[in-house]
Amino acid sequence: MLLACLSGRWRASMSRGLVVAPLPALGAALFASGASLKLPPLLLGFALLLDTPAALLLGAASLLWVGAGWYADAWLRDRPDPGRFTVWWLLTLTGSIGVFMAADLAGFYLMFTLVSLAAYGLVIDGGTLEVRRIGLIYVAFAILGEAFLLLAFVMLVVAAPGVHTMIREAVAALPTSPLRNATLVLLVLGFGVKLGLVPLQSWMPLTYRAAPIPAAVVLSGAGVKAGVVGLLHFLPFHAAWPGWGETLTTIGLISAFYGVVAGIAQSNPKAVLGYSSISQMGVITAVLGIGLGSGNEGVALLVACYAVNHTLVKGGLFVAVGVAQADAGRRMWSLLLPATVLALGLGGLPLTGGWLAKLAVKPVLGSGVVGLLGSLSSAGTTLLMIHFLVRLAAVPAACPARSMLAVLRLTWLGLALASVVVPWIVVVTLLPGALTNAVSLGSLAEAGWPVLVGGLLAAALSPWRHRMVGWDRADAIVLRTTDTAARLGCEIGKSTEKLDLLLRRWPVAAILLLNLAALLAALMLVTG
Amino acid sequence: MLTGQASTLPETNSPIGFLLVLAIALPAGGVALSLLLGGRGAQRLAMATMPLGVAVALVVAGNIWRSGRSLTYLVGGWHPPLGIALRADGLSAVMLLTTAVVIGAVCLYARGSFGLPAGADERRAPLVFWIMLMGVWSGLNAVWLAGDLFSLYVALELLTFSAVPLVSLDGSAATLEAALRYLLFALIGSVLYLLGTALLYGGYGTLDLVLLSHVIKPEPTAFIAASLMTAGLLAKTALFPLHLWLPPAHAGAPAGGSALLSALVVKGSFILTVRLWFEAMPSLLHLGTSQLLGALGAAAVLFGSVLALRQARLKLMIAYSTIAQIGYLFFLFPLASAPAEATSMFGDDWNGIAWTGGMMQLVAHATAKAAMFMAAGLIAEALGHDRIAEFAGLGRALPVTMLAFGLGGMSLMGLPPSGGFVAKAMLLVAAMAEGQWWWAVVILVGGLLAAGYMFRVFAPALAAVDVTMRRRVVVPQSRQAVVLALAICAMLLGLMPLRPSQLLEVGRPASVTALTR
Amino acid sequence: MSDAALYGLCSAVLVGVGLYGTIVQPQPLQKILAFNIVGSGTFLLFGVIARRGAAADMGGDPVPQAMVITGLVVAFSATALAVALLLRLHDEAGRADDAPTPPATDDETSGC
Amino acid sequence: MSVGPALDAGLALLASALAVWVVLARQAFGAVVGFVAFGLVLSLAWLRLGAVDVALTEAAIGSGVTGAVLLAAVTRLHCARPVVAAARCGRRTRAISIASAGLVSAGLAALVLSPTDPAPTLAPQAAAALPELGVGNAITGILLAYRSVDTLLEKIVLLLALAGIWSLARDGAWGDRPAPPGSGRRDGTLTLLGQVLPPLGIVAGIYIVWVGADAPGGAFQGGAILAAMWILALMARLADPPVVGRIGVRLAVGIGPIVFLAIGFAGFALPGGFLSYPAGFAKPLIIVIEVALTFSIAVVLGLLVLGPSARGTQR
Repeated sequence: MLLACLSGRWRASMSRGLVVAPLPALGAALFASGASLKLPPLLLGFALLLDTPAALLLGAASLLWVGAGWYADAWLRDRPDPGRFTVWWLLTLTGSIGVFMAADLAGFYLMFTLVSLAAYGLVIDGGTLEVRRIGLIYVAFAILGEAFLLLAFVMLVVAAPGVHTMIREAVAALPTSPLRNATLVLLVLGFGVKLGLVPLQSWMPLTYRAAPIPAAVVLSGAGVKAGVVGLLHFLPFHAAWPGWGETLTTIGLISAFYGVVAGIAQSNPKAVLGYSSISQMGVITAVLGIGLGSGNEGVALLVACYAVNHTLVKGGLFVAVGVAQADAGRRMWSLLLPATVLALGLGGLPLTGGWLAKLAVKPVLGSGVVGLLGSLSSAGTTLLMIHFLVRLAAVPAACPARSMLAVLRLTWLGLALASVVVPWIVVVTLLPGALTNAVSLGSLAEAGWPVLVGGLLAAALSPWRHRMVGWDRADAIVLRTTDTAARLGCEIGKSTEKLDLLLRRWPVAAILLLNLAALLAALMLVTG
Repeated sequence: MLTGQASTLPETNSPIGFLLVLAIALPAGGVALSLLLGGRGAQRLAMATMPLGVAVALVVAGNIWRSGRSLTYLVGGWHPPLGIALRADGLSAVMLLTTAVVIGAVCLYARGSFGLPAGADERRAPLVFWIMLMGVWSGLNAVWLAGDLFSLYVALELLTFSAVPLVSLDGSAATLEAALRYLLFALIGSVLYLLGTALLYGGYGTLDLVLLSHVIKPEPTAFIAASLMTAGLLAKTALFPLHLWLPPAHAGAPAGGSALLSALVVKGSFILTVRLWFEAMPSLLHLGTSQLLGALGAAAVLFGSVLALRQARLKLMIAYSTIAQIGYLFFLFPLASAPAEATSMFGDDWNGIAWTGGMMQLVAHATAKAAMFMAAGLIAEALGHDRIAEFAGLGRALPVTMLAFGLGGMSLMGLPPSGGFVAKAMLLVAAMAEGQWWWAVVILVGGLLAAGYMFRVFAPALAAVDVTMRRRVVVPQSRQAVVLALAICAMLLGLMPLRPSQLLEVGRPASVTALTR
Repeated sequence: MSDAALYGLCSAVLVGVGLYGTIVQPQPLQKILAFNIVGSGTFLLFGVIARRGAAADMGGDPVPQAMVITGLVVAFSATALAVALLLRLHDEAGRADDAPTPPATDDETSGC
Repeated sequence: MSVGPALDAGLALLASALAVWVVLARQAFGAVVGFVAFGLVLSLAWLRLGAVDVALTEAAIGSGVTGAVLLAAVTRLHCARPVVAAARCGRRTRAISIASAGLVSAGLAALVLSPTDPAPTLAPQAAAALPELGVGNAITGILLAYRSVDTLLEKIVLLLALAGIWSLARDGAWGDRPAPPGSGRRDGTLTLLGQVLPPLGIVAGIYIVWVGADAPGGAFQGGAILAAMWILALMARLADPPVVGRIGVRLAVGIGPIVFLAIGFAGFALPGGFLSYPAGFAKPLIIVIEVALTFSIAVVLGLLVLGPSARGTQR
């Protein structure tokens, strides 16, 4: 399947291929979902494997890629240099699709790198200085995550028999590894960067704000899920890890609330969506943490359902921003109405995909403190989404070509539809039990109250909204920190240069040469 | 056995051992004949020697791989210690192949810069370039194959004498000074090495690597000899802090020459260091010495990378990156010599993995760096300068070259699926498994810094600019293709990491394996 | 003290003196001279070792002696190449002197 | 043998003192003169160490030809004003340098004073194999048979050094004559020397090669003496430097190594393989190689002294 993707990648040297390229992956997701599919090892020693949760994620992601590809195709038509964007797009696509299917460590790492680093090319397409600076921040975070993961993978390999290791075998050997704790910390850190978990979240809103909309669509919807699938595949759910689970849950919940609180202070709808992603990924992490704490392997499927919804909704909402920017406000209702459904769905509005998603994870969260906090986060999400809708309505519009507008609308409506329908299909086929329980009045009410609370809060807070905007300075702090870091780096560089000038003076180097010999001899005389 | 007296080994010539002689003598004869024929003859000779040399390397490597046994050839039928044996183990085979591939690529590439049109008079730079190319080749092959420390001394000098004129080929004051500095520092290195050789002969009566390994004892003679030789070799390898000569020399040479110097020449003295410690005197490689060599390597990685980040000129950046990449090689010493108690925790052949990883790093760096220097040469030809800040739009002007440069850079950064990734991953794994995590941290940070300096080139080169770049010269596609092919070699290494490791295991020093048991 | 030990000490002195010269001599020509002194000391060490190995009616072990002959030729080639480089460098730098801008700082000799 | 130890001590002291003089001399010219003297003292030391072959080589190459190169350089550098005001090292650097170099010396001295006993030697083995070759001089046997690879590689080193020096010619002068050695003035003494010495020297050089198979002497020593004679003649302006681009010169340069290699390759036909000699023909072959090598060595050494081609030296 990956090969099909790759060949699709080459065929699609024109941007028109953007729509077609993810289709094989979508096919793979449809036909292989529900059952594991193991391909024989290819020549690289790479192996592919698609289990159900990954298949769900893959399906949703490829659906989004199709839609976004259509969008990007139209968007690229009036751009001066479409080829470059297309290449980055296809590279990111390959990574994004591949990461769900890679079964061995090297393959996974390759795909993860691809989806993280190739996305840089998408982010900086705007080309202004500010955007490039943000692109740098993105890359810095991405590479930091890569480094954590690489170390973690190395530890996994060390602990597992043989050098070329399947992810499953490596994870199975993890509980007995002497490096277990370090490995787990590094895994969480590495994937945490991708998921935007607090305190590694800063890149996310900045990047989404700066990236062109098609790029933001795929990054927020599909790209981030590389982190989800990473946690799903790499955390050892086959055993119970109480301490670890609680820690992870705490981190997740902090992220969930941080995203809300910081998000409502944003005025740019794309940034609001970025913070919302932080919040949503926090919820997913919290659920995974509970699963990890109790050794519940079933949690993977539930999280996947949740993530499917997020993929489509978040992608859809970014398209909505695009539509709002493009449309001069004449037919706002066709935008705002579905957008409202989608946005509130994210908060768990009954009968939407988001409601189903919340249903799926509800039993895991339970009814204790964590459950309450989960519901509160739903309320928060609703609040944030209402804020988003307000900001969306206020987006100033440009005047693009008519054809593009049409494509945009179609993409938008298609994704909106998909985000409602797909979760239903998924839940009906995979979790019928959850559904029958859910369609009772009580549970409807239970799911509904956070939405209501969120709505009320939004209404209550609306008079102060203007003052809240700009309250959160996190991104400014990040920018300032990067400046400081750059200055510090500059200083280090300068002093290294000075050292180099010193070391490259003849007498210094010659003296060092002789003393190196003396030191070696002395070491041997002492220890030998 | 008499104390300190080496007896002969029951060695016989391998059936295709004569190929080892050819590997050295073909390019050596090329040097003599090139000088004789002159003009276009030198170039034709190089072009004719190239496929022969590649074939010899292939047959030798193939034979070693299939039979799983090292090759030996006793020159003139004389047994060591009186005579000299040429020996090819898996490491030699890998190095022979790498040398052949890189030199082949440089030959094809250099036809563009040093090719003479038919009927043209002999000119200085082309003749010297082709002669020195043959010289480098024969010197390297002699280093990979010779089994005698004094022959190795002559081989190293051969290498230096062919490398220095390459540096100052353009005859400007700056490159002349770089060449002079390189020559003088390398000479001090040689003389220290020679001192050590004298001491070893005085102590043990042989300079044959294998015989020496049987009789050497941990005693002051061996200690002082080893440290003098090591210091001398490190000076020639330009390991931090002995790198004073490398940046101006490697940046000043013509692109093809820089590729040879950076990719291959510095590796000659490195491999000799490895053979010295792991083969001739494994009993001397203790914790202190191996950690010291590793620490110098780590310092080189950090220092070279930071400086590479700060260079304004592309060739200097690549030169500093060479300093950093050489540093990685020295992780071999602490990681492939870990004592048994350190490796037992995870029960695997971690020393062997580090050994393979180190050698993979060497090969990956050789191919990637040669490709990068040649790509930089093409860029400089096309633009008339190599100032990184003025690279805007280069990706559009020279897409194939930039692709090659990028693939090479991926290997330096250690991104999958490059050869550099496999090498660094193996070193990382070994470092973690042996509990020497500090090397792992350096490897990672080095990778980040490498990403930084590669990014500095690519950010402007790939930036969308409206002005189309003004090119001074149109670079022919064929030369770009050669560079790309070499960069793809660096990639392919990553795609089949198992193969070279099997080859490398043939004749691997017993010390590497023995320590793990 | 045997002649071997005496010349052995002499070789150690030559090596040390020569190394000192290569470090501190600012002029390349004198660096080359100092290098030759180190080389002579090294060769003398071979000679001492050869002398100690005198056997089979030979005044010394011929193997190190043969190595010295090879080494001397290599050292001479090195000297000739280094001197030629130095002379050409002087030519080039002398030319640059005539130009209005001063030559690039020559950190070969810019001292300690 | 009461004179012996005193002589040895004197030579060792003299050599050390000259070395110190060379290193500390402020004037390059004095240093070079000191170095030539140092080389002559060392040749005597080599004689005392029982290494006649080395003594010959040291006198011819280590002192003679090297001295010629250095003197020529000093003359030329003396005319040119120093490019850079050479900063001398500070006192601290000197102290550290003395300490570092002293460490190396101390290590060597310690080893020299505690030799391995019995000292390892290959002399018996070298002697035992000589009859097979038919040559009487063990050093010739080592250089051209046992360790012939070294010699071969070293020939290539010479060629590379020559090509390297030639590469320093200016593009316009490529293939032309090198500048003649010496000050350029016609000097009565030099002319006389140039007329008298070369015939003697050439005879001596050829003799040294001829006896080299059995008695001390050989290709390098002979070649170096021949080269010295040639240079002397050039200095006296009795001959012109050759046009190095000419095929004849190239042939003279390359013939030695090529004959050596060719005979080496012919060895593949024999059981011993590369660079082995057929029984009974070892000595003639070795002499053929020696003669070819001597010729090439003389030419190459001479050309190395002459340096790169220079423009405007043609008459």
